[in-house]
Amino acid sequence: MELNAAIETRSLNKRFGGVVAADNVNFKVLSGELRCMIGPNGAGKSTLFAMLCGLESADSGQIFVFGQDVTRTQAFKRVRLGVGLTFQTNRAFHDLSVRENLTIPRASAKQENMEVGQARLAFALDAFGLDPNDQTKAGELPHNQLQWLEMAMILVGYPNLILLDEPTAGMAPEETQQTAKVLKHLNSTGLTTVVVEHDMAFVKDIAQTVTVLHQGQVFAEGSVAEITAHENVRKIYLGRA
Amino acid sequence: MDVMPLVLSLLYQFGTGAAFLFLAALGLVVILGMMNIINLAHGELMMIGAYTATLTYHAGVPFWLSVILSFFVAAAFGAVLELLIVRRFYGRQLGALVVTWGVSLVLGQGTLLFFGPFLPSIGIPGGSFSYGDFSFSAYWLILVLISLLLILGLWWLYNRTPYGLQAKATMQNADMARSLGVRTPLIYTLTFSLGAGLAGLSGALLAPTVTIAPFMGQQFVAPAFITVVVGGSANVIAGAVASSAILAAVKTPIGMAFGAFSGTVALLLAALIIIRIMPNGISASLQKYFNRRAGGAMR
Amino acid sequence: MKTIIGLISGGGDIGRTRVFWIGFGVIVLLFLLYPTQTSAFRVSNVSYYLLNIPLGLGMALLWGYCGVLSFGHVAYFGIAGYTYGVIAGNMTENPLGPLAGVAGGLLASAFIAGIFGYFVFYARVQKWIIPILTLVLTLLLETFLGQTAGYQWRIGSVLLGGYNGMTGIPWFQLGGFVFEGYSFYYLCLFVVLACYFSLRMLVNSNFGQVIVAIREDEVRTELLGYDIRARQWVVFVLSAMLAGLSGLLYVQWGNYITPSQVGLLQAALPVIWAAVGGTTSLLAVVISAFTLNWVTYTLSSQGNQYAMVIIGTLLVVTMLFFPRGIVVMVAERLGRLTTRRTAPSKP
Amino acid sequence: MTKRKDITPSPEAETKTQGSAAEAEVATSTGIPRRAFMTGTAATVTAAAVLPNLRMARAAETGPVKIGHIEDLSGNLAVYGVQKYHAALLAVKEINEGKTLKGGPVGSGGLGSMAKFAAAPPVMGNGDKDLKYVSDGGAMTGAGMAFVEDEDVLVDSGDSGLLGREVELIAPDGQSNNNIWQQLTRRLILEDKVDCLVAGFTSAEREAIRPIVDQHKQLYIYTNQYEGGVADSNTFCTGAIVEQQVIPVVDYMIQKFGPRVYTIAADYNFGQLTAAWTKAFAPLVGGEIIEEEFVPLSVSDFTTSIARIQAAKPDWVFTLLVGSNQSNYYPQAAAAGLEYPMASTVNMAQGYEHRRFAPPSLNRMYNCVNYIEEIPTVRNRAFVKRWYEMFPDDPYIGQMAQNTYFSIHLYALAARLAGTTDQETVKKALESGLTIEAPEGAVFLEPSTHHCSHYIRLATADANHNVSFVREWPSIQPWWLQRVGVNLVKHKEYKQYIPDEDPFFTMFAK
Repeated sequence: MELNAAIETRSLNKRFGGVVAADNVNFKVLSGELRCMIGPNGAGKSTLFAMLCGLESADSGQIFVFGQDVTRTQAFKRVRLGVGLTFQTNRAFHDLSVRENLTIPRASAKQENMEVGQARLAFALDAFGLDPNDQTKAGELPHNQLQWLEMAMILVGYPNLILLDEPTAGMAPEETQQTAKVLKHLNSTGLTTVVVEHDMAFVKDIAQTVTVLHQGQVFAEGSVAEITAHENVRKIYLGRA
Repeated sequence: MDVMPLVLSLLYQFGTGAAFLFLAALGLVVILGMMNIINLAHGELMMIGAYTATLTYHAGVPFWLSVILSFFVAAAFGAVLELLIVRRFYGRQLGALVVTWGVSLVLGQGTLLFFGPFLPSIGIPGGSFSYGDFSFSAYWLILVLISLLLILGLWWLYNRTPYGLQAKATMQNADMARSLGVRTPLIYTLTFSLGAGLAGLSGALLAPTVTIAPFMGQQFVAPAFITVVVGGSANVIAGAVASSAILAAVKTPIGMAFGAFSGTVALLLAALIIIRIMPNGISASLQKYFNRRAGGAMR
Repeated sequence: MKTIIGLISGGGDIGRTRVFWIGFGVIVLLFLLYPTQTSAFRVSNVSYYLLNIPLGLGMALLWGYCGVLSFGHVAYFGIAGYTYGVIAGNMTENPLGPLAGVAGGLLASAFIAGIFGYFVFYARVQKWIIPILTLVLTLLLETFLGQTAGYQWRIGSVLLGGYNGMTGIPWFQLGGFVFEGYSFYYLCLFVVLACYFSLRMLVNSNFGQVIVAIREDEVRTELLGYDIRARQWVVFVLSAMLAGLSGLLYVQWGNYITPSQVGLLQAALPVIWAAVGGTTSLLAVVISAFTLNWVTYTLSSQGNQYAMVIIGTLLVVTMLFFPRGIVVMVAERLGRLTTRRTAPSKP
Repeated sequence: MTKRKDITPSPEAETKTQGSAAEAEVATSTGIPRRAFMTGTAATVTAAAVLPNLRMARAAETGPVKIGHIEDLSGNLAVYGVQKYHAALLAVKEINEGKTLKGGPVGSGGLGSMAKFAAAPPVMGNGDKDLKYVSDGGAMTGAGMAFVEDEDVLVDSGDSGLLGREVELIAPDGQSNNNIWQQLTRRLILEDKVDCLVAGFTSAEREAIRPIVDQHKQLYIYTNQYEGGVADSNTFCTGAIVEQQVIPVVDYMIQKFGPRVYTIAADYNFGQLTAAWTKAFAPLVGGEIIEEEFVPLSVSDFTTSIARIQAAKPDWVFTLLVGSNQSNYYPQAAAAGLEYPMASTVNMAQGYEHRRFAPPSLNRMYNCVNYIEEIPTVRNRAFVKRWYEMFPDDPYIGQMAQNTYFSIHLYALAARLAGTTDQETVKKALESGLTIEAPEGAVFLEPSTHHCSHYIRLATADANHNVSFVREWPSIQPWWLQRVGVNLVKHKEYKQYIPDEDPFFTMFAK
């Protein structure tokens, strides 16, 4: 195992009933990388995320986060290693105020990242136009702000690694661009970022490396150019997108 | 004492114990297991069944006919309950729990005020037969048989009939089912009404063995919930069958050796431990086990 | 001091305006003066309404703020009551006996709740199963206590008493001062106010915000790095101790407890108080617990057979038309009226 | 109340009370710290009670005589409570109509009891000379009732109401809930200030209210049959107790069916204690308890118990089952073909199971009772007739209903004897050796223990649930409390004795 891997999985398997969600997945993201993950619906992207952060347990295989074997570690302990995750469907606390949404994560913030973390948070809040003292209910925010709020929430914990499940879903083009800008900036400060995305324009905009999942397997991996050129990828995925 | 009669007696006790749990849980299997409604008025639905059977029986209706009648009366009551109250609590499990508790208070005390503290009992039909030192009630054997038939019937209903398939689809994803043209409100009403009817049916079936009183339902509530919860919702019917069998298997020998109280305690402790080990119930664990075996075979 | 005031008047409960606090003060004053205006019998009755409030508050904290419904919190009520009876009953010659009984009762309910909570929360049992499991626990306790009628069930010089219950439980005393009659009333009032203010501070603290977050979305909260199991466990134990506190006051009030105190009917009461008042507000539950106890007590001491029908109907109506609780929804309506009226005067 | 040591009264507490010797007595013997009793009300009541000129002190001797009556009119125990309530109504109506049951301070035995007597006197001595021995003369000894049965025992009292005052019954509903029992007791004592409290079905209810009764020195009559042992200066127990019911039936059953007894009992005080009595007594008459099983009150499925009984093969089964859940034992046992004879002290005469359950569930059931509606005596038939004239729709008149009925008449008798309703004086009158002619027969209130002798009958039900009587004991004394040395006339006490305190319960056990 290389020391600078932020995430590494070895032979990860997971089945739901008769459906194979992860089939011998070996997946690695280096520290500081900005990785995109694509694949058709049901390819196993969300399941992989769920297993990475500990919401689902793997049937077999191992998961390492920053060099530590976390295969049997509880989800909240993985978060304390510096992992943040947003969900495919927005899960900010809709009935609580923006202010509360942004104060609740504070007590579990990873203190050694405080300096850089504060800077990242300040940048994101500013770029997203979120006021940390806003008393309006999160559920009353427009959709894009709600998405941004959830991203800001995980930044309050000063993470080293963020996993974003379709962060731009439902956003207007200019909002997507703004998101891309923020993600690229955060990554430039050394924040390892993994994004699941359908929007190929967005992927092309931000990604250095792209992983393609298909039927629970890592189907292909490479630069944006390589992947877009890949014959089979076009067939299974891009052709339909 | 010969061993054979003792073994037979234990088997008989096991069968009746399991049948009791299964019958107590029968309506709840549908309402809690499938619809996810925590129905604390379950006992009162059984009480309605038992009251219907008792009143019609004493009015001269043959026993088995009065049992069937009580299914329909309880089902009709269930439909009304669903339309008026339960309907507004889908997806709000704890709300449903509290509101059904309120319903059960009103039904219990209301029955007391209306019918008084007791109804005359129904004599247990069927005679008894003996083997060795032990004698057995024929009626309980009939109940075991009926339980088996009901299991088969439920399985058939939910796997082989259009209603069953539509109901399964609705419970799993109501929006999707609606978009496929299923009339989901009707399905909800029908399913709740079926659950209520089954509760009434088991209330009527158990009526000869219990005192017919307004609060008679309370004695079934705890066993029913334990059976369904231990069974789990991955496959409710199989789960309820497995859990009533396991719980009866724990209760019978301990109760025989140390008395009824120890048997009850053993049952409750077994339930707690099973839930600690298998938070999603026996059926989920069984399913997982079979999946893993199936997965192993495929590889 | 400022932080304490800030915590008390934070956004975790209804009632934050000056008018509210003045009204609150007036009501507390009325309660303080009440014994001078009425008979010992009435004062004893009001003590009873008051002593149930901590149990309701525990239910509000656990259910309303943390989203975990326990249908068997009376188990901890009973455990504390019985433990107090055993300890204080064995130490009648020692003036510290009742104090030891109180400590023992609270510890016992915390201990049992701790073990049970460990089983439930650390197994990540599905949320809807918890009410059923707690109900099973309290029924188990009732069955156990009910069969302790035999004389082998003697702890020291105190008989558990089975279904007949435990009798002759001593009053609470501090030093040489015995709390009974009027002084017991003031003890109850003090305990209720202390519980209410401490809980208001708790729900406005960071811990309180996190438990609300757990209620809103367990997974999201866990993925913000919080061990939700530990926090749910802490809240569970805390609310069990509140229930225990009510149990302690109860046995001191009537000098008596029976297994039916942990039975099915009693188990439902705190849930009803919380649901009718509105689970998401401590004050609402205080009000509804007091009022409902008053109503049922008055109905029942007139020998009214319809008490249960009335309570049941009230519960159904509340759940149908006031899903967030009568007191909470009325308070919101009032709040809207007052803000509308005061809004123009603000710049 | 259990054995407790008490706190020595502190001096400042002493000064607070208005010097009441009686109160110190209460405190030292109840075990509740004495300061506990010093509410203002308690102190005044006690002070009034010990004043010599109490008739003057009590200005309230006008207006109606208030009898407080708590029974369960709803909830699980309503089937018994409603009967008792009706009994109280009937008794109060009769008192107000100037009627009373015969009786008075005539001592044990009453108007008559079953006796053996010589039909003709023996001749003393040989001829008329030597009086040293009794001759073999006289006729065979006969047995029979030593009195001519009266047409009715209800006679004119010569009083209008009670002491010229009307009797008022205040009867709230206990709702089968012990908390409510406590509330109602406080209300009746403190708000309504009743002159006499008649209340209680289960022992749990009695034990719930007894501390309150003692705190306020309220005259209290408990009319239920129960496990025995209450020695309380304020409490009078008019129901039959274990030594009056269990011992006769166990004796009879062992002689008739054999020595091997299986006890199945409700798992609470009553069941536990009655089982303990059975266990202690059976060896004395050659019996043996082969197994004891205690069943929680919530259990209603008896399959396992039935199998255990079959495995144990007893000669007869002693069923001490209580409550509606446990009544299911009888039909279940009958359906399972269990044909052992059964004995009990609680069924039929209380909850009329032989009328409620389809025959032959209670076939071969032997029940030892002090009253059952089917008693064929003239006085009982008259009582039953009076009852159904007033309550034509009632299903049954139970044992406890009869107890409540005669207890209220007994109270009236005592109050007339005392000439006042002052509670302390009436208590003393009740301790004067009163007999009352109840529908069951003569009942004697034994002064030293505050319990009653009863006319005990062994009733049995056949396959069609017809009741017949197989044996009668015209007067069985409550003797156990005397055995352990209770004398409430001389020494005030406020506790319940338990079998543990008497070696009797282990003496003969093997």
